[in-house]
Amino acid sequence: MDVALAKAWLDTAADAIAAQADQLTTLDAAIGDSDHGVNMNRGFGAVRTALAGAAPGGVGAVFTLAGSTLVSKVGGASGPLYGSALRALGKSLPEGPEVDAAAFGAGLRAGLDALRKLGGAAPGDKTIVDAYLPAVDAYDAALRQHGGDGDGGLAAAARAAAQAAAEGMRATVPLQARKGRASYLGERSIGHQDPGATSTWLIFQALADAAAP
Amino acid sequence: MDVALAKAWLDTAADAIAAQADQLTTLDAAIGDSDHGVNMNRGFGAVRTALAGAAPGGVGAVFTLAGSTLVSKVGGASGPLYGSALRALGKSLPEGPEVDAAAFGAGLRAGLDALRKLGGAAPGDKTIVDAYLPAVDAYDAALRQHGGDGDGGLAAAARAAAQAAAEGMRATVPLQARKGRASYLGERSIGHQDPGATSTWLIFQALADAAAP
Amino acid sequence: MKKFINHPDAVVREALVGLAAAHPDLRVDLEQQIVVSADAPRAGKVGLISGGGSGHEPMHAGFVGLGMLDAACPGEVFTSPVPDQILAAAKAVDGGAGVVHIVKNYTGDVMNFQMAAELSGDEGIEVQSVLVDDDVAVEDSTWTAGRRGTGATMLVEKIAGARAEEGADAATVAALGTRVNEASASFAIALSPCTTPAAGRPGFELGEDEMEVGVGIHGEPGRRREKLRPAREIATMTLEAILAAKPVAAGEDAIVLMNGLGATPLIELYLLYGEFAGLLESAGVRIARCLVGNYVTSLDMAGMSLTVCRADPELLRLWDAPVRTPALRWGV
Amino acid sequence: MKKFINHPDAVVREALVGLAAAHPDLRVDLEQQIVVSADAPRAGKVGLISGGGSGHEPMHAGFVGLGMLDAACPGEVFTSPVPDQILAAAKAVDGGAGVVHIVKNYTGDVMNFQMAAELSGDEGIEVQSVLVDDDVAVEDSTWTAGRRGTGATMLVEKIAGARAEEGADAATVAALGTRVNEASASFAIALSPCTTPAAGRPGFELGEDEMEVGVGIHGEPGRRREKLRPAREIATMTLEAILAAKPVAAGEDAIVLMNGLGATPLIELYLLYGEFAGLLESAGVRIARCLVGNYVTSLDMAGMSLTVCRADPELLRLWDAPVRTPALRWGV
Ligand SMILES: Nc1ncnc2c1ncn2[C@@H]1O[C@H](COP(=O)(O)OP(=O)(O)O)[C@@H](O)[C@H]1O
Ligand SMILES: Nc1ncnc2c1ncn2[C@@H]1O[C@H](COP(=O)(O)OP(=O)(O)O)[C@@H](O)[C@H]1O
Ligand SMILES: [Mg+2]
Ligand SMILES: [Mg+2]
Ligand SMILES: [Mg+2]
Ligand SMILES: [Mg+2]
Repeated sequence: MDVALAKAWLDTAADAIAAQADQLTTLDAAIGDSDHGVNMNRGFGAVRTALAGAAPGGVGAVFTLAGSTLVSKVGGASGPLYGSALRALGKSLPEGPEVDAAAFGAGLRAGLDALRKLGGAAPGDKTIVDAYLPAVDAYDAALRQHGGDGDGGLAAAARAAAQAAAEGMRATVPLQARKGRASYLGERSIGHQDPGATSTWLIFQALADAAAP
Repeated sequence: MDVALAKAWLDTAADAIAAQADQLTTLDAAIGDSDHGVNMNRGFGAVRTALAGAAPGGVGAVFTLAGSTLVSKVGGASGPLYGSALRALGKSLPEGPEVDAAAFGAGLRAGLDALRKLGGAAPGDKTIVDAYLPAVDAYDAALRQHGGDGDGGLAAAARAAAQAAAEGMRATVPLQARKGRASYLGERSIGHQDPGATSTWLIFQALADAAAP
Repeated sequence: MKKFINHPDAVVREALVGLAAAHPDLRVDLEQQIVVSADAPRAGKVGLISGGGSGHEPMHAGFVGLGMLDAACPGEVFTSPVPDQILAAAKAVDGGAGVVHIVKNYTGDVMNFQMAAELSGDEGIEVQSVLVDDDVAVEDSTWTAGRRGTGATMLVEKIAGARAEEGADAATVAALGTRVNEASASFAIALSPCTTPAAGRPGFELGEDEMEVGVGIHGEPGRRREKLRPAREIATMTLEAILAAKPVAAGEDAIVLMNGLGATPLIELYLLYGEFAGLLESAGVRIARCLVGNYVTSLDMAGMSLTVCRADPELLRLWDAPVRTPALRWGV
Repeated sequence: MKKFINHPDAVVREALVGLAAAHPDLRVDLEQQIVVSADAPRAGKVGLISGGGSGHEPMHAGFVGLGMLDAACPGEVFTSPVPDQILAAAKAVDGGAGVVHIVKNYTGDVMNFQMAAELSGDEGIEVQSVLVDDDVAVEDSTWTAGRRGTGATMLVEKIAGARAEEGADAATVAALGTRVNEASASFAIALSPCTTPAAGRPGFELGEDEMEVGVGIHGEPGRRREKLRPAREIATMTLEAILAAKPVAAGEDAIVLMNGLGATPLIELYLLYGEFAGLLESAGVRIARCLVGNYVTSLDMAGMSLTVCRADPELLRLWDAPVRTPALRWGV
């Protein structure tokens, strides 16, 4: 993973979120307050602008800047959560314009840990965690299985992560929310797909797309 | 016209207005404020109660009481207008438990005059006057033609009045309002039947029904 | 129809029960259906009385109290009060200096207040009247019952109320109220109809992309129907109509009431106010005082009205005078 | 969607332009998106800061001023503010005595205010926090993110604001705010959904004979859906839920907030208040103070919330203390 790929990932994610913003908002209308797509779109649009205007020398700096931008521009629950995750990812990476797939994987997990520390959600609570955790696990498993050298390893691991995120996302449908706004609905949250888990899938899918050879 | 018929008329009118209240309100929704049926029903319901509780000795007293009740209970435009008309009718009648059809006709015209003095509406302004005026004219004409002695004369005159009121009412449809709330609509008042002219017809129809042999 | 009510016929009465419970400063007479300031009558002070159909809350009962109205006569929803109510109010507030009626120019209101004035006169109470007809959406012509009274009513009530508090006589208070009315112009636009409890259904239908231009405050249709437009264009159109009818010159002061008709959220009223303030500034008009909120409403109608009153030092002084009512309070 | 706006993305900003134009007593910083009392910072006075998503007007910006908040941080519609805003507000109002955050208990608000507290701490500003979670429609369980903060927020802001005005230190003001929150319970019912400008469509659909019970103030569906019932039954159900969660004994005092969610006319709020007042009286509870109106809203949602706060002489004294803000004013 180098600076160009890092930027390409976030750009691809911004495109996907812009394209799916309406869908994310509709999901949030059912069990939340109809703003998740708007929030994510505002945030990733700002990330795109910030990255276009800056020339971060290291991969880590790209993610730290992106994370800080999300924290500064989004608000709501998703802003601090995704922002902290990206910041932790950025800060956990070794300095330099390129990091290997294993370090990047460890960084993704550091991001997850930061998000979980901040939000306190456990798997099964019907949140971002339900897509993010299986994605990171799948990434690691793929790396262990196929080896992580070169971009080929990263691409395969990212593909596995995106697929696991999608499964995790779909698995939120039958869950009753225990965290975030959807928890106020009690049993009425059952039967709806979690908006945050959905945006998480979009982000991992964007990684897979950007990393595809 | 005796006390019993006077009461029967007002009772019949109260019944008709109760039955048509919704229709009157719907007409008022189109060019007014959706309350004419409610107003008239509240007023004539109160008249019924007032008459049931009182034992007016004269015909005139019946109408004076009814008119005062409308003034006290209705509000809006229709309360003072119909109230003043009935009060003027009552006050114009000779004392006593019975009056002849000619005196009653003169009383109806006195009521119209009071109403016009208060409201200032001319024929063609799309108001109560457009049903009331032709009704009184038709009443007088019928009386002149067929003679006014006995209840037969009154019944025929009332029938003619009701028919003329109906025609006057229908003739309000193409008019542009010049008085009352409907005038604020400008040309948009054209094409709707006036609620007040409609309640006037109901009242004259009730007279015809009550006076029918 | 979805409303927090028990029965359509009981709405006005039951709301008055709540008003009485909420405001011990007011005397609510459920029998006479009037709302009176607790310290009325005050000897030598002119009594200010207003009233009209219910459904415009907080007007008028919300404006009863120190420095504003002495009594309000709420009629049934959108139906002017009856003479008996108004007479009862006059008796309750006359402290020997007579009363001033503040009447919105609707056929029903005018007739009922006029009848009440005669009854009050018979009882030896001097009555002066102010007729409010500020709505410039309606042209004053042989084709109308004159202009309607809308938002300026509360300006008249505030300013005349302050003058009455200063001890002016009935004729002076009424003349001042008339002056405020003459200096004021209003224009309203609705995005939705309203539903009266008794009718149970909206007064008109409006498409998803339509607005009703030049509406009154009784749920009646407006002067015309147009395609919905951005706030900036709506503000421009509204202000043009107002200033064409009653110009305020560059350099002059104005009191501005940015009023919601009931169901329009405050965030939109502030947004609109920003547009109006910008336009007035461009025109060189100084907004000396303003109010933004729901003051003269039309039940659950989504919409807004703007009232602009050309002001002078006297009007501003009286505007600033202390007022303590349920819906308007400052300086005390 | 029918709203008086220019563009969905510009609503919050343009409404702030209007707020600034309407209230010269406020300093509106459009860059930082904060609203600050004109005389802030005041040396030695604790700075009270609140904020949250926009769409709840007049809360919070309408409560900035003497005796209440020193600053408000309006986020996008229904989206909590970002840490930068809150930090900017802290810098603007800290007069050396630190600041108190008043935070409604939503995941986003809690996290953003927490991050801001850390940033402010880094800048040497002491930060104390009050977490408001008065909505008893939500059970506080492992199945929820805790109770939501709703109507009690304005009670906390008023009472803590008065205490800060008296010169108390940050810890004392925060402790008092927490005490008000603990003494308060709220419950809300909606008759219609609301529509955010960005979404452009209602958050949920509701049948002509249905009400949404236990709603929050962000347009989200409620705890359950029921058939619409008469106001009296709705009041009984609402008050039972409130008193079951936070009992007020016979003979005790209460401050009651009869709040509209935005599109419900005042006449209905008064009618409801009459029902609640009757029920509380039957229970022997004394309504020492009350407010009836739209204070903590949810855009154009038709609905109401009731907040009951068990009061004592200290809370009543602070409630009565002078306040001068756009939306709440007395004693000055
Ligand atoms: N404590 C939490 N931990 C992880 N994710 C959370 C948590 N709370 C909420 N979320 C996620 O945030 C999403 C909602 O984000 P968004 O709509 O942008 O914020 P808000 O709820 O403040 O409106 C939810 O769908 C959920 O996935
Ligand atoms: N000046 C007037 N003269 C005669 N009739 C009038 C006048 N103004 C209004 N009306 C009648 O009153 C009717 C409306 O009555 P109503 O709805 O009860 O009162 P309001 O207009 O006060 O709501 C109109 O349809 C019209 O026929
Ligand atoms: Mg959301
Ligand atoms: Mg009518
Ligand atoms: Mg009417
Ligand atoms: Mg949100």
